Amino acid sequence: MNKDNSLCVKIADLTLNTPVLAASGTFGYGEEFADFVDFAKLGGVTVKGTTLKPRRGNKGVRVAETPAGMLNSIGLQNPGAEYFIENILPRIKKLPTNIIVNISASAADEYGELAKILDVDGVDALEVNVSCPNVKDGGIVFGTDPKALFSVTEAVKKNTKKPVIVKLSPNVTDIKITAKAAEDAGADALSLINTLIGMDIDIETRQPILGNVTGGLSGAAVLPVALYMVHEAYKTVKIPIIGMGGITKAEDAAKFFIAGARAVAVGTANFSDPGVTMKIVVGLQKYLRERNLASIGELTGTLAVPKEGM
Amino acid sequence: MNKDNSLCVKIADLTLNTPVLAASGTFGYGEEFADFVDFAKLGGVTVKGTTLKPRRGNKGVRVAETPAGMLNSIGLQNPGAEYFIENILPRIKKLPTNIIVNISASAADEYGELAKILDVDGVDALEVNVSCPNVKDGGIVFGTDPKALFSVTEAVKKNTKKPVIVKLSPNVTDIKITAKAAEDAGADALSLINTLIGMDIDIETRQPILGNVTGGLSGAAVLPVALYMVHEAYKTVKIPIIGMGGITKAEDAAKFFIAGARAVAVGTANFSDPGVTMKIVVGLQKYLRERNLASIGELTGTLAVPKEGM
Amino acid sequence: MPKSVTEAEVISQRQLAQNVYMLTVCAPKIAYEAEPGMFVMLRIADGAMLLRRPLGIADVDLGKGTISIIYRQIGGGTKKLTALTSGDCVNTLGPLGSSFTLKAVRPLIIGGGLGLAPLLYYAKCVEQSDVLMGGRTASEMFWTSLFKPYVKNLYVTTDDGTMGEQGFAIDMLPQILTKNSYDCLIACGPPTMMQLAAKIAKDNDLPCQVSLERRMACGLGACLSCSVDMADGRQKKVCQDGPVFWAQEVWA
Amino acid sequence: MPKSVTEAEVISQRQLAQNVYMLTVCAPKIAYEAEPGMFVMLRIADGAMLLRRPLGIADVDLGKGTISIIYRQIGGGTKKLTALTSGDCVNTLGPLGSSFTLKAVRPLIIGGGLGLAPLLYYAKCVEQSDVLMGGRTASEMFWTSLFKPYVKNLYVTTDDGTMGEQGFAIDMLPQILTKNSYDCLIACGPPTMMQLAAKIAKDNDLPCQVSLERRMACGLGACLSCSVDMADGRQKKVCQDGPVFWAQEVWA
Ligand SMILES: Cc1cc2nc3c(=O)[nH]c(=O)nc-3n(C[C@H](O)[C@H](O)[C@H](O)COP(=O)(O)OP(=O)(O)OC[C@H]3O[C@@H](n4cnc5c(N)ncnc54)[C@H](O)[C@@H]3O)c2cc1C
Ligand SMILES: Cc1cc2nc3c(=O)[nH]c(=O)nc-3n(C[C@H](O)[C@H](O)[C@H](O)COP(=O)(O)OP(=O)(O)OC[C@H]3O[C@@H](n4cnc5c(N)ncnc54)[C@H](O)[C@@H]3O)c2cc1C
Ligand SMILES: Cc1cc2nc3c(=O)[nH]c(=O)nc-3n(C[C@H](O)[C@H](O)[C@H](O)COP(=O)(O)O)c2cc1C
Ligand SMILES: Cc1cc2nc3c(=O)[nH]c(=O)nc-3n(C[C@H](O)[C@H](O)[C@H](O)COP(=O)(O)O)c2cc1C
Ligand code: FES
Ligand code: FES
Repeated sequence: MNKDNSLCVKIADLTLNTPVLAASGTFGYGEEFADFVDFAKLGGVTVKGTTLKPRRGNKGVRVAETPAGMLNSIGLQNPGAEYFIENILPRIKKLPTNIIVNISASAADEYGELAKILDVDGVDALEVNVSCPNVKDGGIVFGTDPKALFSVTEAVKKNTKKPVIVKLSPNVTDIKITAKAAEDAGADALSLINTLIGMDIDIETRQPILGNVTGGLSGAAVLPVALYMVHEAYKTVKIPIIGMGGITKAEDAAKFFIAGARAVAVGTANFSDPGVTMKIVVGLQKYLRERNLASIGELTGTLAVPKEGM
Repeated sequence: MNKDNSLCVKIADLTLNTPVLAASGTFGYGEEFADFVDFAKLGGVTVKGTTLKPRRGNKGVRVAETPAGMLNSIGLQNPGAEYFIENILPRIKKLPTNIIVNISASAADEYGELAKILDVDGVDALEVNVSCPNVKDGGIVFGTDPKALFSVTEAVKKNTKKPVIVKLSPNVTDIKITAKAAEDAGADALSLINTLIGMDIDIETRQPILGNVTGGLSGAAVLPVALYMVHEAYKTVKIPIIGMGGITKAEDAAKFFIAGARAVAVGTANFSDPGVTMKIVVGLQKYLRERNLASIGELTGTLAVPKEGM
Repeated sequence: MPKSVTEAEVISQRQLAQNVYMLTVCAPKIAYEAEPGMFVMLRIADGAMLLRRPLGIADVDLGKGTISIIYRQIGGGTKKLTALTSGDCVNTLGPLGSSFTLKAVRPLIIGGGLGLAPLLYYAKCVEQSDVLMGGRTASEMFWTSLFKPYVKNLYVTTDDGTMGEQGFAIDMLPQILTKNSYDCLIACGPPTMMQLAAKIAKDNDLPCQVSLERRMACGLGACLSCSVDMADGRQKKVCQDGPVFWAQEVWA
Repeated sequence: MPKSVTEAEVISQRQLAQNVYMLTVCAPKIAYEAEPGMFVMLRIADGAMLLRRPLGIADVDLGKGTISIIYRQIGGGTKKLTALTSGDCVNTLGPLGSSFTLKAVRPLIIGGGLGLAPLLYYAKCVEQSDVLMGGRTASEMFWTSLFKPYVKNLYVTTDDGTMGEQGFAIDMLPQILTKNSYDCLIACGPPTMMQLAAKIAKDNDLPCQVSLERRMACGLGACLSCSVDMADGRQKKVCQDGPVFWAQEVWA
């Protein structure tokens, strides 16, 4: 562990060595990045969306590049919770970082069941994905309907002793409503944003580029939207927020802290640079040092809004 | 006018020489681009959002660059409808293109009043902006609440003989609902998308970059979202759709037609290249020619979704 | 003033000081129309950045059809500009905006930092000007040799006293106004400097022009990014009504 | 196989044919670990494009610590790659993926188009291979001189008959298999060609390896962009489990 403690933060009962997490679906199970990261400097690895039963994901092309972003329609391909616990968790729980399991289901009680199964040693927290735009039953309805979101969160909370992070969808009219619903239902933290829904078209074949027609937009292109929503959520709830969406460098991460994030997660940027999380960690340490801030917590929510602002 | 008629389309009673419009707020009153465009090749100029009374717009910094996009918080600065009719319209109505007036108000009857005032010679259509994210009373509530949207559209329709285009906000959970509300209320066409809400932060001062804190995100970054929403709207309504959001070249425009647009509008790209609309016109003609399509209408809504798709 | 947009060939780029460069491009149409005080907007790295960057016209060579700009590498866009070398092309839009008055017979030019760039072309266009320039330190005052051929008297201040008088240019202004008689003050530089200059000009009954800066998107008067409030409450556009304004329009 | 990411200096870039280039970069760590069949992912224009582009390793010079790739300019990313010249740096991630078997004693290599690129390095690594290559026309068959130093027999087909036999490479395959005796078929090229090659190999009781392509985001097995269904229904990742697979794994 780096001796510099300035980046240490707590999310509920979870202690993060640094507030820089790897976002679900972009970092595999962590191991894939072993050649590029020092896990002790990573706040945690959020593993790929895990479901009760194994899932094959979507057919056809699954990723497309867009200006400063990308679309994905992986569709929650994963080997299922049991396989994960038996074959993957035993290996990765030895990594000197937190393992956060991102879970998806198609009904509140299924979420509960998943939470119970995953309430095992080695899992440090659950991230409830109520917002996967890429599968029909991937929870997007839970992510946009505050009542459904409430019951999903409640079901998960009831079935686990782990900290529960609820991951919000940006595809809503008012993020404050879903943020509040998750908090009211007992969520220990929020994470946002998941991907925006988008699509791309091949003008030669006139077919969608993605096999699943639509996909989730991520990457630098969405940063302004993510930052806005994190700030909205911060003004609405008291629980800690994990901010993400388009972070590619320490300066981007700093913006999320200022907007109200307690920690951040990096997704798409890992594809451009597999060591980017480490650079962000170093960059944040430098940022704090240069401004005489003792800890990253001092940055959270310090946006100085001029009086005339909203 | 170019002899090639392949690009001529109709939006309600409006005949467009080409299906390429200039988007509101990015093209002034048209005149500003006189050195760069042949108006006869432009489907129309959508003028800056116009209100009943003059408005000063927002204070402080009004634009910020983002990855492949920009944020703006102009805030509907405009001289008011009367000034427009007396001092600007007489000049621009002589341009050999359609003049579409983008209108904003803070109540349904105010929209109606505006529509009535603007029901004058030289105005070829009204675009009802129910989605300006940059002013408190800029209609964003009308853009996200289907009932309010219905009554605004109705009020405008009652007070004008001009074609009424309702401009939808992308900041909604389900664009199909607002699209349907506008159609049900009698809209002659839809245009979408307006800007996504976003923000940016100066990490030195920890202040928002924009004077108004938040702004509207536009440019290439948002194209995948816009394309998706246009396609959703196309599947939902029968009235013609004007697609926009991030179009920078003919290939982008072609995607919108395939997704279901009858015409397109170009906004932010005019800043990078003031002649971009003309290049798009030429590019579309070429695209049609190379594929032996007699008219752009043959492209609209021809997305070939593989059977397994949504 | 017909505006145009061209892929301008880079004739030369040379470093004038740390982080300051002079870029000369071939753009005859713009060169023909350009008046001192106007600016161009350059597209960065062939569109890698969405917004063009506004930069004052620092020189025009009518015969060669070239224009020059002098800029400071301050952020990502200007950083990318430094990579341009002769033979490259840079998409250039202009000339834009309003110009300094050429009716002045004996103007005093006052400038600070990169504000001196458009003033250089102005100095070249008028017969008998003096210039008062301020900078932080001697190494930044490459400006003196640029202005020397065009001006009668050259007054220099530096914050650290390594060249000319120590202090701010504005501090020297009253004194210079008593030494010679001018019919106009032409200012471009930091906002406070311009505002103080305007005040001193007013106190001395001298007409004064200033050149304002705002973030810009279109540069054509279309987007209202660059709105500025005038003293009488009206709103003007820096890109179209400015950048050059009469000081009394801006500050009462 | 430790993977690494380095700012690799471009040693040379040379055009081999219309739109086809060979790029050699210095990346010793990658060169040391690379096995034939593996690939690298290049970051385009210093991150101007979000996704890296996967490209097969076409040659390795252990002594110099360089790797070479051969690519076709097909879209925006490869277009930007053509701008690289010696002295530039290109961010390179690798080596990635699985490799062709080096246990074969007398393999027949079959390739088409840019599929020949990784096969070139394979040919260099095995003692006694033959190669059967197909292309559209003679001018695209610069490959012959590249392979000649490394292979025993070289069979060529072109669609238009301007070099070698007229027709598709795959049409010649059965005939070549009767002429010599091979212990393995190694294929890389258009999917249909590989699938047909696999079928013919099976009919001839020859083991066969193929190299698959999928759109990739991470190249590390993390994102599941490159999922491919195996004959038995399992799902594998082209970037990690492949790109090289035994043909019978892929097609029953
Ligand atoms: C009319 C006018 C004339 C100018 N003339 C000169 C000149 O002759 N020499 C010179 O060095 N600089 C000049 N500037 C300032 C110059 O435009 C900025 O320094 C430059 O845009 C910064 O770009 P960047 O990408 O390097 O910096 P960044 O900070 O990375 O730019 C970020 C964004 O802010 C905008 N921006 C930042 N600063 C300014 C600014 N001061 N004015 C307008 N937009 C800004 C940029 O357009 C961009 O969108 C002028 C500005 C204006 C408005
Ligand atoms: C393992 C592997 C090895 C390869 N080796 C070679 C090689 O040695 N030589 C060579 O010329 N080409 C090779 N390719 C194909 C090469 O990656 C694509 O031609 C290239 O990515 C196209 O990029 P572009 O920007 O020019 O095209 P664009 O079409 O503009 O690319 C758009 C997007 O599609 C993706 N993409 C497009 N085609 C492919 C493809 N076939 N595979 C994966 N992603 C694709 C790109 O990554 C990008 O995200 C290989 C591909 C894979 C998967
Ligand atoms: C390829 C890919 C797969 C993803 N899979 C998941 C997932 O399984 N579960 C989930 O909650 N989010 C998933 N996401 C969303 C990311 O975790 C993250 O919320 C989003 O991409 C925004 O962050 P970014 O812009 O840094 O990537 C995925 C994103 C990508 C790009
Ligand atoms: C500077 C600016 C000002 C705008 N002003 C308006 C406006 O007054 N009324 C309106 O309906 N839309 C306005 N818009 C939105 C555009 O018309 C358009 O819907 C949006 O920018 C998406 O298209 P684009 O990505 O091509 O710019 C504005 C956009 C920009 C960038
Ligand atoms: S920059 Fe667009 S109006 Fe001035
Ligand atoms: S490309 Fe990411 S798993 Fe293969």
